[in-house]
Amino acid sequence: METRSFKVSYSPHVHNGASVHKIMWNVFLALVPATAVSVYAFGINAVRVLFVSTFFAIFFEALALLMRKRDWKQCFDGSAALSGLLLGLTLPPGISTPIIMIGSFVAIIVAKQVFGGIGSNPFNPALTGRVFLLIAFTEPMTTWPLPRGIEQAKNYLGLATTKTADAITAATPLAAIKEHASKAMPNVSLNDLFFGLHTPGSIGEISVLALLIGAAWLLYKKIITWHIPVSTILTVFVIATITHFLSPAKYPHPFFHMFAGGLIIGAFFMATDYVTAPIWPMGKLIFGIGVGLLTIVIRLWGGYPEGISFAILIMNATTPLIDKWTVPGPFGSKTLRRQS
Amino acid sequence: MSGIKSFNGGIHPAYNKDLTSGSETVLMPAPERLVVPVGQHIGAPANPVVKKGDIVKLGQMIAEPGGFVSSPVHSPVSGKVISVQPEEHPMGSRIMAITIENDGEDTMVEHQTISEPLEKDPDELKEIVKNSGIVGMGGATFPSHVKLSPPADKPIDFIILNGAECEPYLTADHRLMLENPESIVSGLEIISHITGVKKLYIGIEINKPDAIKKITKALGKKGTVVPLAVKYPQGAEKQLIKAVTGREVPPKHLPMEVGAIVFNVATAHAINKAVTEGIPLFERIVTVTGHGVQKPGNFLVRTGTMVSEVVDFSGGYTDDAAQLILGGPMMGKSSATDGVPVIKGTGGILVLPSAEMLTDAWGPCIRCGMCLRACPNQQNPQLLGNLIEKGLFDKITEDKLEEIVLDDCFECGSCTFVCPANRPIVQFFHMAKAYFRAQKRK
Amino acid sequence: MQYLLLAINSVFIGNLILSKFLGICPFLGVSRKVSTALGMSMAVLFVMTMASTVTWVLFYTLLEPFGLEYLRTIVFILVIASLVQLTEMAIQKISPALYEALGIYLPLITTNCAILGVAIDTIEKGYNFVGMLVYAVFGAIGFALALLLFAGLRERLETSDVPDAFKGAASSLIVAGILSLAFMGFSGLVPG
Amino acid sequence: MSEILTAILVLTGVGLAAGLLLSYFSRVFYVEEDPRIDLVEEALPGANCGACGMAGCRDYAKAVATSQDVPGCPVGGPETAVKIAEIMGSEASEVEKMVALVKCAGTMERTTRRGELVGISDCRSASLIGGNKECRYGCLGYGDCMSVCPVNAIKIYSGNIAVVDPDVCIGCGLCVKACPLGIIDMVPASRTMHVLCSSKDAGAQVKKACQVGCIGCKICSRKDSSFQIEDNLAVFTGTEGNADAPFVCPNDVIVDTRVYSVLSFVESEKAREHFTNAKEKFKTLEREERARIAAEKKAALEKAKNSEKKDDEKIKKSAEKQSRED
Repeated sequence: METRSFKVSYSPHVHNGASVHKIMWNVFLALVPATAVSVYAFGINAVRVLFVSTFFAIFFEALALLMRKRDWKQCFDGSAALSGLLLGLTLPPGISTPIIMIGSFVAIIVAKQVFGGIGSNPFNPALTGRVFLLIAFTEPMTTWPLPRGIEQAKNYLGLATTKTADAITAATPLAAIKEHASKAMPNVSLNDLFFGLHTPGSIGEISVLALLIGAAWLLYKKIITWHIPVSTILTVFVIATITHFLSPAKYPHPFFHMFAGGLIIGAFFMATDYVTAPIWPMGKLIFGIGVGLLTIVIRLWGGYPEGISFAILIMNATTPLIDKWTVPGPFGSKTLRRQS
Repeated sequence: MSGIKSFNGGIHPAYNKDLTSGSETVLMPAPERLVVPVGQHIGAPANPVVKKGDIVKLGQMIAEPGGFVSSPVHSPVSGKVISVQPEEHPMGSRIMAITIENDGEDTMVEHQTISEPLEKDPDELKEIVKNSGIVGMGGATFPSHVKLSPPADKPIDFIILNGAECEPYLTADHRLMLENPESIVSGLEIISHITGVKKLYIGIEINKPDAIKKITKALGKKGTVVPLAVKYPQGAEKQLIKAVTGREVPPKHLPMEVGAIVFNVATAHAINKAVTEGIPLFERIVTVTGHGVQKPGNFLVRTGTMVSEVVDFSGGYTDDAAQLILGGPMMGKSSATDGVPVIKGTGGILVLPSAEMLTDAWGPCIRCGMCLRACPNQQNPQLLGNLIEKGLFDKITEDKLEEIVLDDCFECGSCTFVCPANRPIVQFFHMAKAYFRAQKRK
Repeated sequence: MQYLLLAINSVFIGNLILSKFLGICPFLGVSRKVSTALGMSMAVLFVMTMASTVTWVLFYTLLEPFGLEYLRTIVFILVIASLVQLTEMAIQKISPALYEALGIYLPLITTNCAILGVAIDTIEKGYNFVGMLVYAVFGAIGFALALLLFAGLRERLETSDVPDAFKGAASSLIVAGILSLAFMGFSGLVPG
Repeated sequence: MSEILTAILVLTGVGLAAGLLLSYFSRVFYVEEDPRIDLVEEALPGANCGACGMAGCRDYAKAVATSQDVPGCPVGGPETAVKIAEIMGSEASEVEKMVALVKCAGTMERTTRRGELVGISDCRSASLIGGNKECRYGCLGYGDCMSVCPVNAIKIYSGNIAVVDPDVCIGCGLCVKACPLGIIDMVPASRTMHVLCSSKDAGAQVKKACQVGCIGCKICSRKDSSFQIEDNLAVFTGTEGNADAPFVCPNDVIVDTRVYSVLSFVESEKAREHFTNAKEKFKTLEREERARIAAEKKAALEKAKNSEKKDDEKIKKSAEKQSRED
């Protein structure tokens, strides 16, 4: 009975077919509704910004992989494209192209490839890029052209709009409330904020509804778990309610804080980035509460109108410690405790 | 899933049980030549008691146990011993084995049958189980007489029979439960008589409703059948105890710590055959399955039959058969050649075509946490996998994670199954276990 | 209320390491493991409070009456060095266990510029006794926060496959850079 | 004038007070400590920079004194290392320089495969599932030793076998621990003959698995007594070794490093051809030698027979003893 030789490999010999590639492009898909609304609201400008940031993210990733003598086709595994798109979505529509290229460079090379590519970066690449741009190019990063429908408006939320070379710009709702709470507070319309029509701001953050649709898709596909977004938004809501209750004139309505600015895009798409968020559920809750707390503190008393990107970066720094100290007991540790 | 008990963690692989769950168990006649290894169980390998040229009878002991935690080996056929030398073993190494030429008569060695086992004294029954070479048939092959004698200070409340068979593709236990439920129940009664434990359970996954019906009918009032959720690794000892009794076996301890003893249904059947009919363990049901074989099916095979002969008997390979796995796809070992014998622990022969083989390209970990949710032990395959991959073994000992790698992880494969980066985490653990054991020896 | 603002300021906004860039050499040297970072931060907290108190008292009783404010740097260094040596001997004698966990960092602290920085800054800003205490304690807590975060991040970098060009100090410094970039979010949080 | 005076007074006052306080307390708080710690601490640069990862030079000295394995002091460099070694007395006697040797020459062509490994990237896991060669002692070629060698003296060459470069090897022994099969040994650098095989299988099994395996036939031990045979495996224990030994070995397992380097003997076909025809030449030479001895013996027998029978017994006995010595 002549014997036959076979291939040998390690158990297990079956796999459920999940792949990093699928996950990344799924999240990319979840961002499509928000992208569509922003292209509708800001027109060709939005397309330019998003295209440039995504293209150069992939380009720099391919460059880095080539320099590390690795298979450069890996740059299409979706993680670079996702970082690029996320970076683009957090930029103002009127930003100039070279600044976006620098943003993509910082996001992909400095924040990710320096530490060894996917899986090894301690900080969220898209946010590192955005914060870098915010601090390096503060002025262009804080001019907010008005979206379609009110582009010629003389004033927004009771504040005068300024006319620049290519568009009329105004303060974002957050900035307006921060500086001139009394004047701007009365004419804030919550459903404008919710549907994202007629609200200036970063490209991707304006329409909360579109973001929520994308987030529902991620939760349904079990790509992200509820722990981080829910704890972040809940913390912001609770503190906003308390401060609003204490002095309604100075501090806006809690729903305003939930719909305005980048909280939704931050909580669902940035903070839940696998690589930079804690892995255990308990850790995710602490991480979420931390992000929420820092966001609202910076928004209410900080120097910048929007605190979500700083909050997530700082909590990214705490992730290794959270991971170290929130490990749940293994199977059967309850019996040990009961016996001892 | 109300009422359906289970544990947390675990995965849902494609079960592919329909390939063989319908086919009747076919008795495979013993081939001309059988290679019976002495190491077919956990513990010290048995020492051969026969020499080249001896004539042996069917069921005669050809190797005696090599210690308390060991088990004798019996001749699966009557015939002449051709050689006693190291042979290729399914676990991949070369182990002492006795090759016997079959004379075709199957003349049984003289043996005593017991019609009323429950009247016999328990220790005498335990002695029979020990001398009949009964080991755990679920794949762990732990000598059963050791399990039947728990230390006095550990009170035992439950006996649980494991009919979960959560490993994909395999249907050996399922067919056994359909074809002789009475023998399984009487084996359970013998076990309960030996250990004096009255609370008896049989856990069966609900994807085998016919088996549940048959066993419940056979069991009657003597015990309760517990329907279990269809989830891998439901059949693992700790997970089965958690599902049936809600108790959790603590890390680094044995099930008796929480007062439970688990036996595979096939082991109970083997105990019943050994006690009532005096037949030692030298044959078992093997599922030959996978898209790499022409006609999948279940076969009653004598230990020592070559895998190549079993597959040939079942109808041979398809032309693109690429990988041979002994056992199920999750925990089974893939073998380089089919020139290895079937032993007491071989539950299945799975042949995968090259199309279904996994690619070996794996990337860095993206900390998605899927493996943490899948791990039935609620361990941390992510952190440990990374540390082992980078060779940071001293960091593992420093953070006192060494025991987890050595004792708790039973390599069920759930983490590797769900990992999107396709990382071979079980291979890392296996490597680390070898490394730490080598350290301990030095 | 004013002390609360000072406390928040010295932990987050005016963080000794990330905004004032004091005490960088222990920040890079001892942050290889979180356990050593923890020991170091405890030692710094202990020494900084003690050193600031002694130097503050010394300054207002000895140097100012004689108009010798310009001598403060030398005197402060002298006092801090001998104080640290004293405490190291005391701890080693009283409890070897505490010495094992805490004491071994004391020689490293004598040359630590964060301690001297805080001592001189309290005089510069003219805090009263309570202000000095708050500034010292919360400055040390800010130091500990930054050190622990950085130690966690560096331990994490051990398991990522950093390209050879960036192994070791290079990637750690980039992490420190991004960390202080993140801490800039606090700027303007509290006046002064 | 009085200002400077007061400044000096205050400064010396504070300095004095601090000095007195310190000396007093240093006696009160004196704690017994291993004297070597102070010695090592003096040898260190004393910059307390923490670059070695310890919390300062004292802590580093303590670690060295309790002989924990600590990295060298980067600032101190080699001289500090030498000084510390003297204090710790580790640089004891001048030790014979040892180098590592991979005892296997079974390259891809010379061995029979055993199934095909998929998804394996290191030796340890390959060895755990039976390896990719019929011979269980054969080098797996995944380079666990290569990745652990600090001076990369070991490389995996085209034949998928690890080979050590004796000149680069510093004899640290890390590769011996890293190899899961344990087929790397430390051998004296001066030794010029090696048996390139570690298989303890019986001859028949080795023949099936490898063309250059040692089958324990003991011919080499007859040629040179410093070849010891233990469970079917020859091990060379001398230093020089009889130059003809490699030729008598039926499977060419023995290498004489005075003629061929281990690398060329394992890897290059040219070296192997050179060796085979050198062996042919030796074989023909030996055959003639044996023929000559046989002829001489026959002649001696002829002469002895025609003188008395009794002498024949004596001569025959002396003839046998003589042939045994050759």
